[in-house]
Amino acid sequence: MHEYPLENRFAFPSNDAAGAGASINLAPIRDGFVFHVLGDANSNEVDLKQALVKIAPELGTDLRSPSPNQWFWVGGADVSDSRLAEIQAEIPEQFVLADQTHGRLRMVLFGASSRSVLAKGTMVDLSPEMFAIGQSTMTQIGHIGAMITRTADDSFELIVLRSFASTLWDELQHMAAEFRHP
Amino acid sequence: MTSFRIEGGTLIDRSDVRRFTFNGEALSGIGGDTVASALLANGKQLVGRSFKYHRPRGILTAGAAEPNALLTIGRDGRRDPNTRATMAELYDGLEARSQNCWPNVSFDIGAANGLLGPLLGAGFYYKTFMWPAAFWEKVYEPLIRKAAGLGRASYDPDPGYYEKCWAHCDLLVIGAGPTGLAAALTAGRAGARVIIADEGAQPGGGFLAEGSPVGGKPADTVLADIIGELHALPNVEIRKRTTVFAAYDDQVFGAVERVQKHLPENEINPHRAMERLWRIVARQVVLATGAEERPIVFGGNDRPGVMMAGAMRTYLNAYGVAPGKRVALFANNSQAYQTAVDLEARGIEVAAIIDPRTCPNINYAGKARLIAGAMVRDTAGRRAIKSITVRHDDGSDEVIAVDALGVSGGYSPIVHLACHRGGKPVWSDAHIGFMPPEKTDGMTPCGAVAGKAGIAACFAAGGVAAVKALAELGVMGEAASLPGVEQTAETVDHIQPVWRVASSKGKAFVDFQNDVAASDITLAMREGYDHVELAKRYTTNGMATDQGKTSNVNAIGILAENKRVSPGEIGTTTFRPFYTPVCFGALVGASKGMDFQPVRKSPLHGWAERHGAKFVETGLWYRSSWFPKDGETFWRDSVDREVNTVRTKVGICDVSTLGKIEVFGTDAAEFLNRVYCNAFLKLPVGKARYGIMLREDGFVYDDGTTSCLGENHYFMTTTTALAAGVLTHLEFCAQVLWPELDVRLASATDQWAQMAVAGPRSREVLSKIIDDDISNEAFPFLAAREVSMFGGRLKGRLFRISFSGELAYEIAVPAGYGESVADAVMIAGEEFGIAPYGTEALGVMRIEKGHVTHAEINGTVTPADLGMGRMVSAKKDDFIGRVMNLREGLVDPSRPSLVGIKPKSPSDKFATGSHILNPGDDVSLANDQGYVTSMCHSPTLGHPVGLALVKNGPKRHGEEVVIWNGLAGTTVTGILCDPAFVDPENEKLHA
Amino acid sequence: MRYSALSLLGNAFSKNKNWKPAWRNPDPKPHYDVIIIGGGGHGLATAYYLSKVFGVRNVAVLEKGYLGSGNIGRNTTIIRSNYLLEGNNPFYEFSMKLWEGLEQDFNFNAMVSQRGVINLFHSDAQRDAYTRRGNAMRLHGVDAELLDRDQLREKLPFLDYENARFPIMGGLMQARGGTVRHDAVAWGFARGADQNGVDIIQNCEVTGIDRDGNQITGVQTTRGAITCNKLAMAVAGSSSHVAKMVDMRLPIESHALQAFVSEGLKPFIDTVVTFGAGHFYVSQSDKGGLVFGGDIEGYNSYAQRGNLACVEHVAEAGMAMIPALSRVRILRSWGGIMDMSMDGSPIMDRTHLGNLYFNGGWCYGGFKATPASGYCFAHLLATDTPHETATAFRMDRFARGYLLDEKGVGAQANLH
Amino acid sequence: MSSLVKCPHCGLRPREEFTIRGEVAAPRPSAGADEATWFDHVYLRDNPRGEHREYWHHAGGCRRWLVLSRNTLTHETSDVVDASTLKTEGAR
Repeated sequence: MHEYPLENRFAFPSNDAAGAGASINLAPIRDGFVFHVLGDANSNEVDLKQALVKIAPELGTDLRSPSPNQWFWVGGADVSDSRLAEIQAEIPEQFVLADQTHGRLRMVLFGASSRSVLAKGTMVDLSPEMFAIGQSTMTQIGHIGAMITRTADDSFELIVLRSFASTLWDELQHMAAEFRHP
Repeated sequence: MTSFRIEGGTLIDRSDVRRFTFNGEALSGIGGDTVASALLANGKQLVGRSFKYHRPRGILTAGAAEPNALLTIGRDGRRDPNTRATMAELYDGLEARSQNCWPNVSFDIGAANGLLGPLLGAGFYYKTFMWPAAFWEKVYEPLIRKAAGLGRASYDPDPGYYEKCWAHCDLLVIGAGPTGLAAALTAGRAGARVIIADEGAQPGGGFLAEGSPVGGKPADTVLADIIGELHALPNVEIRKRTTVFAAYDDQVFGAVERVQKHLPENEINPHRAMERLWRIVARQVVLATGAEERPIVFGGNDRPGVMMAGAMRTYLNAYGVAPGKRVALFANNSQAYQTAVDLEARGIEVAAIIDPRTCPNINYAGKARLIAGAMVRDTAGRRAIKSITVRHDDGSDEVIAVDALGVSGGYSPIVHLACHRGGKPVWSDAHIGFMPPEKTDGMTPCGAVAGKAGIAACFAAGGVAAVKALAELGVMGEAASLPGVEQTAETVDHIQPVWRVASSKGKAFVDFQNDVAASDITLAMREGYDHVELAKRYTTNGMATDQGKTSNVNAIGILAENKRVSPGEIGTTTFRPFYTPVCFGALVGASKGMDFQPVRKSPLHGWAERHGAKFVETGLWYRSSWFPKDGETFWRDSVDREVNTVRTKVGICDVSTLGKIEVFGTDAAEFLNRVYCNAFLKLPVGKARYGIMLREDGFVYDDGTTSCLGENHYFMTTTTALAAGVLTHLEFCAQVLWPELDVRLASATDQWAQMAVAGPRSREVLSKIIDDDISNEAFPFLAAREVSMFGGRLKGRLFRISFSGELAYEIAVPAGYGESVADAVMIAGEEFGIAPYGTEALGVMRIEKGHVTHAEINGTVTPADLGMGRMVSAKKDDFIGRVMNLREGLVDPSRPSLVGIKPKSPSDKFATGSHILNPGDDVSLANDQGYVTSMCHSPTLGHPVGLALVKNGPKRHGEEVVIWNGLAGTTVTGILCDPAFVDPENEKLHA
Repeated sequence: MRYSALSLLGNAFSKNKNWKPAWRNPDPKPHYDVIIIGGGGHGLATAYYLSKVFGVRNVAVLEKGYLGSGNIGRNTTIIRSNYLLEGNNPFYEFSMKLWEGLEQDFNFNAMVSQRGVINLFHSDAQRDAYTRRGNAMRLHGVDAELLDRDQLREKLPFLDYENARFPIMGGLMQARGGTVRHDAVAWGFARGADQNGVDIIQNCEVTGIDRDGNQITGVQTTRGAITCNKLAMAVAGSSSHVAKMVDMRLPIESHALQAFVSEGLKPFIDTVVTFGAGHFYVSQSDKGGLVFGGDIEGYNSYAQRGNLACVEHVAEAGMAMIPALSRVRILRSWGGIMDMSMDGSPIMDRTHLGNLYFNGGWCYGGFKATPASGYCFAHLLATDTPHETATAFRMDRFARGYLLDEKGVGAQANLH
Repeated sequence: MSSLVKCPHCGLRPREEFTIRGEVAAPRPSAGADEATWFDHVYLRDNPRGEHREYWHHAGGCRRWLVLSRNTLTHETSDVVDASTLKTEGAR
């Protein structure tokens, strides 16, 4: 059989992050998984977390809920097809799990100006007292839908549909430019 | 410096000399100047010409209300027409030009219109220019259009960068004068999130124009202390150069910040916005917008050198500019006397104060001669004022030589933002002005906009208002106070309304920019246009770029006087956004040019690029439309080759943009059965089915295939165009119509790279990379399941479906692997002559096969119209669209229905969008038989083929018709036929 | 008083003091043959043609505000007859023909300016749809031309051809389309109707409709009760509200549409242009302002105002079409209320109450229809049969399934 | 609320994130209902001047269908609920 090279190509352009100490940085998250968990009408996050801890303790329980009874389960580990199939088989009946690792890409925007940059796109009030660390929400950044999660003081993870990823990347670079070239 | 620049000036920095040109003349000003203050400092009183009569005009105000001094500033893509000189900050190298005058502002031919004044009264154009009929467009209108308009807009693209932002606050303070600053200070000290916005270059408002000490300290020192404290508060944001231009529902305010408009080109940071649109979400608002001083309507009141009394103070105290050397004042209120005090303090002669009140109650102790009970009835001077004529109370006239006249007719609260959401302002006889509406939810008008006067009273009011607003938010605050200022009992300024000077000689203007005189308003009334809105529309009063800021209340006063009623009974016209004009650039932000809409890229975009694809915009997507090879110069060359390749060998096409939806849940089958008009309940695992979705009104919405991948798991594909729409529709069905069903929908469009591999050799190609058995027996037409690929290295989903009509598959793999898999297919297919094909070839093949797309599914067709009437289940008792699909008009046998169409002579061409007529019929809409929905050249058959919706079409196969294209001037004889031009028996499909 | 160059000159000499009111300001009489509710464009045009063409002169037009205070005074002034469907096209062409002779007919210069209307297209599918439409127009004898990119570039060199996100491929032009000074249309019809004896009664709001079984007997108003033989509704925007007085529900939702004008500019664009890749259309008024608009707000509204999101949306589309708009300043926005019907086309019919007649559902296309709407409604009122160009505007077409859906978006009002 | 909507799941959000469908019409008729009942459901609207209930879809957020109780004259919203509660709670 012919040896076909297989490569998981990345949808973001190469990273042109600013130097250390810059007030704004944008970095893609290359590794890991995004699983879309869909629960039935009676499902809840506590049950889901318990189940995930049991089934896949190695993957963590980092959950972001875009909608009632739905979660994006994300993590930094790479999960094989067979491992995914095992998890899908073991997850309690009230949940189903769809792989979105390729469909939804993650990046991190961080630095002192991160809120000012995001305010150019989203109406959501991201001020520290209104949007706590760990909180996440689906919103629109300009014309593009994205999920914003606050991961640290001045650090926000963005999850975006793959097809929009390069456009959002470019737009964020434009929005951040004034802080890189003051 | 010129002789009009005097000492002082809170806003200017004399060490910073700035050069600029005005109509080509080199002049200089200083940092902090507006163009208006710099022009005045240079002795330039005549700066523009009016709209209709081209009368010479000067600078009337020192702010946003300026109706006269409109200049074109900058050049090429940075040219700003109609810029108010009173708001434009002077920068080094600024170029300003007068508008609406030819050959120049001092000598303007258009001024001849003034001689025709009586002919050009209000509404004259409605009464003439009607004969002969054709002359309006050909003669009159071009002349009028050429004469009308003010500045000339550039056709060059603007090199500036713009952006938009959201902002949130507990308290938005609009206006940073004494009132607003007190409110911001109060709320800031209480810990609330505060945004205070002001249109000026610096915050301060009334402080900046104040010539007298405040609480024993100079006004600018007091101001500096306040600003210093506000800057130190981390919860307070001061936005200068920021105009809050509109109030929208739910406490959303539009504001525009002129971030870099005050900078010369070489200092503009290209990464920073020129202007920035703010969308401010405020929990509470303090409206501290102040009041606009009103002109008085008297003969010759538009002559350069006539200026608002308050503006004179601003030029004196903020810019160190003298409005003249011998000044008179014409005022009906006591506040205006402060101008005389300040002028005299700077050693400028005040020749006279003309006050229509017979016993003005004032405590003015200056040197100027006070003429009580008198009016100014006329002015003289060719290009600027030389003298005024005063009519005394005994009826005698006196001419007084002056080179400037300050006017004050009272104060109009700037209530715009309080009225944008529908509130009507309320007339106050005490204030002689329209006050903010009584009900302004979440907004507290205070200070001058609420009728207060003077720094002390306004500052106190601002603090009180902020305390009240904070209380609404459950925050305690204490009103800020000015050190050393004692609250005195409020004194009421008795203003005597003067809507027009009855003894006026010559034209007395109400709306300066639109040249509306008092006589025009009276004429409108006489002709029946007596409602304030009709008067506005008939005379154009208040419709100029200043939106009547200085003219509307006077017009209302004149209407009221004529009708002998209170101005309150006349009412105002509607206050509408925007408070001051906002440029497109700011409202558009970065969404321009290529960034107008986001680009969506398929996971195979890079692969297609490497194969030289030409892309086409499809919604937000770019899709590969054809793949030219060397030597192919015309798109058809490539498309024909691609079609032939697929029909005889094998091709690969990117179909990743199709909508893909994972449908889960124990009721998923029941759900699908209800949203499709055909049956889905018994679709077995491992099978795909073509489905038609109707709207509830019975017409076809979308089509696609849905595959059963497992118990309670389906995979739906939709058309590219309706991917978002179908998901939204399904969510409506699942959440609203049938929330009791367990169905869960996940959009999976972006997860999968999907490619069609089509052609007689497609199975052989795929067999090389797919581990499973995909023989016809093991994987027949409409099979659909997960497969192992590349020796177990990758899993994909394989569907045996065909849009082209050939033996074909669609293979879906995780998007990141899309390019690798497409490359692998190309390698595997090399020995069979594989080629990539694009949407054009796909389109040709589907027409040849008689498959429909949204060219046919245009929202007005039923399944029966498309020849798929039998798919509509008669057994299911409920599905979306079932009942409305049965309406008389939807089952009418004469409805246009799908047919194939081809030219009688194979060499004849025809176009999509051509209509179908019966041979011999007259060309008329009544004889219209239908139209061509799609057509292409069929490389398979060697002639054009098309699809059409034709009345009774399916019964007319073989009939000759006329394919009529009146737009192109062509008619072709066509033959109606079966829409399946290729393989009508579906043998290839099942091979 | 007839308007002419001579009357203008004569009055100029007498300092314009002898002009007479353009219309009377009568008190309502107790009874009229026909009462028209709504003193906007359509109501006034109906009264004008009733009195002029059909000889029905005992007519009152009841207007709750000032005459022309509805959509006739807040639209973007465009006239065109570039319709696709057989039920629409002849009607709008009839309207266009009436526009072409209107000013001489009612002796009032409404500045009918046939400067051309161009609809841009940006894809093969749009071009095909415009080809179909243009050919439908041609079939009915209406002028239509399909312009390619080069022809377009000659007419409108400042559009964004090169760098547009959705490149412009061409346009469908109707040269006879154009603009009309909107207020003047109301005033011209009002003055004409008044001269024929019609009573135009302003500040007279209808508060109730009196009926005797299935027969309308008259109306209650803020200026008293008035009886009539026939009652006609021409209150687009508020149709559902008035219909509710006789317990009628309609296939209509009311939606707000914003319109905009820029600061006055020297001649910038000399035709009407409609963008095909976003919601934007523009023309330039004789006064110099760019008059433009976009899409409705999307939610039901009776408030004549819109929101910022829609403003931005319109501005974005505008600049995508004409990049040079960047520094053009928008002066004012305003709003009107549209009768959005469930198939995007108007309704003009006798109702189930035999002497109540309905005219509405004009969506945002009512202005261009004003003269034909008035003429055809007058025809219906006077003869009880629909005018030959307005036979498709029946009320029962929704129930029977004979929709007039130009866009093909179905029974959702805000999509039309 | 016509500038901002308080989504019960996501909080205060701008108009731009929503797609609006229109009036909450008479409930979807049962399968056996006659054509007239269906016609009423699909085509006829109360379209009141005042309090009104309508469907908004939070397309740019949680993708839930909401029912707004909103005043068409003042644009004030008095209530926002997830649309699924209409049926589950038997409202209207």
